[in-house]
Amino acid sequence: MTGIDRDTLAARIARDIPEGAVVNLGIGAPTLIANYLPDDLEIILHTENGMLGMGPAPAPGRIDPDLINAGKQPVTELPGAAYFHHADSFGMMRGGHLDVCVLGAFQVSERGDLANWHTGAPDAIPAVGGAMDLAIGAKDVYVMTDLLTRDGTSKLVAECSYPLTGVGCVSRIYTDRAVFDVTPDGLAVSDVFGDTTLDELRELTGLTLTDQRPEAATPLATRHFSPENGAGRAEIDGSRGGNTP
Amino acid sequence: MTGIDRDTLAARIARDIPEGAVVNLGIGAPTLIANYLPDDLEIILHTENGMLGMGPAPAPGRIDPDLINAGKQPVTELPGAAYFHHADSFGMMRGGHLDVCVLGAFQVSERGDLANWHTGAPDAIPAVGGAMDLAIGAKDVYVMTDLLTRDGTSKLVAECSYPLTGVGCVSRIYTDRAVFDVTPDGLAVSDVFGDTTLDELRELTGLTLTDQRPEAATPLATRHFSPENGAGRAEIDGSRGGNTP
Amino acid sequence: MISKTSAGLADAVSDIRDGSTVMIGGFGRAGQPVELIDALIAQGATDLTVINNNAGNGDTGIAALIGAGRVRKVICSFPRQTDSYIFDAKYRAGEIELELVPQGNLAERIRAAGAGIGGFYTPTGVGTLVAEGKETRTIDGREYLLELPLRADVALISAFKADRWGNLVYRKTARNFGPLMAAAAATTIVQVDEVVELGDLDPETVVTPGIFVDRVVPLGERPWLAAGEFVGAEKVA
Amino acid sequence: MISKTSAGLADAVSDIRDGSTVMIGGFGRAGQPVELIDALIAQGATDLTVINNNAGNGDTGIAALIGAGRVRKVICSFPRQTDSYIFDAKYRAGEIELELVPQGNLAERIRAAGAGIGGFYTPTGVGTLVAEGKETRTIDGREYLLELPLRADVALISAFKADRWGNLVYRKTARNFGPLMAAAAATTIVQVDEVVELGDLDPETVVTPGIFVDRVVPLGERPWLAAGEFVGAEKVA
Repeated sequence: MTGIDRDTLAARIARDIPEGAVVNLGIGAPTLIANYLPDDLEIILHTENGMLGMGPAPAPGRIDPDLINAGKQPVTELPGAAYFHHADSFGMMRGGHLDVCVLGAFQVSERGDLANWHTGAPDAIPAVGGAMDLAIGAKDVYVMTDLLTRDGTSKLVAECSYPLTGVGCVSRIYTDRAVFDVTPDGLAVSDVFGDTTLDELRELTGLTLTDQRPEAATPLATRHFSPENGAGRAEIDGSRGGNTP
Repeated sequence: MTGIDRDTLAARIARDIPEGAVVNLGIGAPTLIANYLPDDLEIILHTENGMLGMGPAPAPGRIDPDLINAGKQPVTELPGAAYFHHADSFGMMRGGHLDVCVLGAFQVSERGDLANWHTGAPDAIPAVGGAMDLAIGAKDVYVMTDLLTRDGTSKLVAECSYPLTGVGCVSRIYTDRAVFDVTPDGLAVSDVFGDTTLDELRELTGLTLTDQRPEAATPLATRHFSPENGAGRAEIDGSRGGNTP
Repeated sequence: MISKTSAGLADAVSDIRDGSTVMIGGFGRAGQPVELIDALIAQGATDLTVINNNAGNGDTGIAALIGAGRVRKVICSFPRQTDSYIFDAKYRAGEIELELVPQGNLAERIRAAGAGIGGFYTPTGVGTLVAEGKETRTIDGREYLLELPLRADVALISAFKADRWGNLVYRKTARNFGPLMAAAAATTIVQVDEVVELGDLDPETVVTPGIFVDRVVPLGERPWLAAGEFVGAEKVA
Repeated sequence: MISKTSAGLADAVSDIRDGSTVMIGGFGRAGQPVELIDALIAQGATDLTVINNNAGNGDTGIAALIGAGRVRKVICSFPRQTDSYIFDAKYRAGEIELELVPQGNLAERIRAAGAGIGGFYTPTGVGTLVAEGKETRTIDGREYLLELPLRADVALISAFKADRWGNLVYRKTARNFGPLMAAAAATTIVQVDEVVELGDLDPETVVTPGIFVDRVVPLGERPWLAAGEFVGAEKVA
């Protein structure tokens, strides 16, 4: 086995999201993560079209046309939900109040630049939506993607060749082959899936990768958001401030 | 009789406010105007600490500490009222959505500069509050004041000597002796009270004053806000846009 | 007595002029004032600039307005959707202009217009194609773009209930751009399910105060509601 | 389970440090979180910068904090009131610093901090003393000042009701700066009359979503209310 499938990856990401986190799951594959958030933990989903406390898809016949997510699919509201207008919703993101945002990607550079809105193809109709706001819109911006494109080239690159969505905004990349943290020294592998090896990842990406797997010498970077503490006990010096980890 | 008293002046200003207007009455003398707004007309009062649809002072024993005006006096709420936070409230003003704001003044220049927050005395503790926002915060900014200070000098001046609250922001000045419109050519008298004469006003103020009284050759400037039309029939080209008349 | 209730849809949009900039509320179909747009199509104004998050869905509402050839330019964040084929065709034929604005900057630019802000520095879009030609500035160690207000001659929006002063409440995620656009247009026209008695809206829960609203058109309850309560529908409208 | 309810006032303010910038909600006495301020006085943090619309009333709340010598600097719009004698004396004695900001700019600067805006152009204050040293810019024919965000380490605010996720509703004009400050501080601490069950606050009417709130302290119903309804009081608190 060379890696894991998309649902397994979604479950892996879900496992890393602590109770109390406020999370925006981007359109596409990241929405799968919602299916794997544990029922016994309270994790609050944000949708940028104006809601916190978003619940799952409604039952048939219970679709409310006034209640949709950013992908324009019908959703539901959970107890504790709140509605707000678009300026407030994007202020929440831009102001660094979301804990985690998970996005898809065309390319991610080793400095954390993200390209996920435009292939630059001359006949494409450009459409950015909330992608650029999301890219800077959380304390941690995670990417969920296959490591390779369909034609076998790496989506992790030294420099993005596609138009950027955001500069230096990604903190972690979850792929079907491994998990990468963006560090000041480039990408660090913190987990590998299946029989993937570090050398193989280096060959596929052409990048210098450091080894930060728990079994390796360097420990996993400590999380700055601790589920035990709960949001109610956040430390004063900035756990809710700023966009950069 | 050389002029009118403060209550008569308040009643005179009230008469000029059409039904449907949204009005902010500044702290001090302008609050008297509320007593003279006709009961059979709906005029909506704004208080910058977060309310539209403000009603009169409460009955004794019915003072709600959570319900005050900008002068921190207890008020009431009328049917049709709405509450909002300070950024929304001042956005309303700065965005030019209020129809009329009436303010007190230390000095008004013939170009409509207003000084009403600070005498510039070296021992004074400066306190501006919402004065500068109010000064630019309505389509029409009216001043209500005595023409002369206690020591007999004119509050209408060629240039304000006190620190400014706003530049060129006043559109009309109601005094105990006369009503003045601010025009590109300086101040124009549109009404005089008691036995006041134009020559007397010219002497008291030392300003060139034009005569725009209805009985004079030039007619009263037409109102741009017509009660018959009602706000619901406002013309599209800008009756709610911009701060300048 | 103040009454902002219009005689009807046609009356409410009767004075919209050729060449106007028209903000249209809604995110996709949620909150899109389709009946007001239909009235605008019937009214005939053309050469319009439309500001909305999208560029129309299917062949109704904004898509129909574009399809009727009334729209010179669209300012939006996300024109390309699975059902935006009317816009797509016009765009590829070079028959419509597009100004693309990231969604948060779009919302904030509209908010700035309503709130009297002359311009603002946003981190969104820095280092990307949308920054081209825009002033950048480093403040407190972070880089920002200068963005300017987006105003309109007219806003067409959809809300849930109004009173005769024009106070509005919305329903769920249909709120989206409505409160922002109401404040940013010279004339704001709102379609609602119902105009309730003055005093029936709780002043604590009014989302758009009537100061931002010029005309209200009640259209009656939508089929998936009964006495204001959701009773279910088969699909997203 | 998320629960932002604190063990009590003392616990809620226990980690506020010397030298912190503290936003304090309220306009005059309405919405001023007097009990949280009393707890802060008891806790002892000093050398504080306080951001509020005023500089204290009488000898309670912010006035008591200033009187206790804990405040190095006040950022406000209107320090001088009939009952601001504690601030007045400190100021005249040169024992406290004052940064005066027009009220609307104060609100907008706090809003900018919460909303991730790096700076904004405001027409308020142009050509006046408060423009001194500030960049001016003409945009679309009108002159503006550049104003920068106001952030804080801690916000102390007062609301009416909360749930355990920290969603808040306010009462009447006591709302004032609360929703803005909640978003602009690294840690937001709120006193409320009551913490209700999750789901008891209508999602349409939540004013401050819980994302902006860290700790909530329920204090019980105030004397002029009964079961949430106003029953009357003798004076403004």
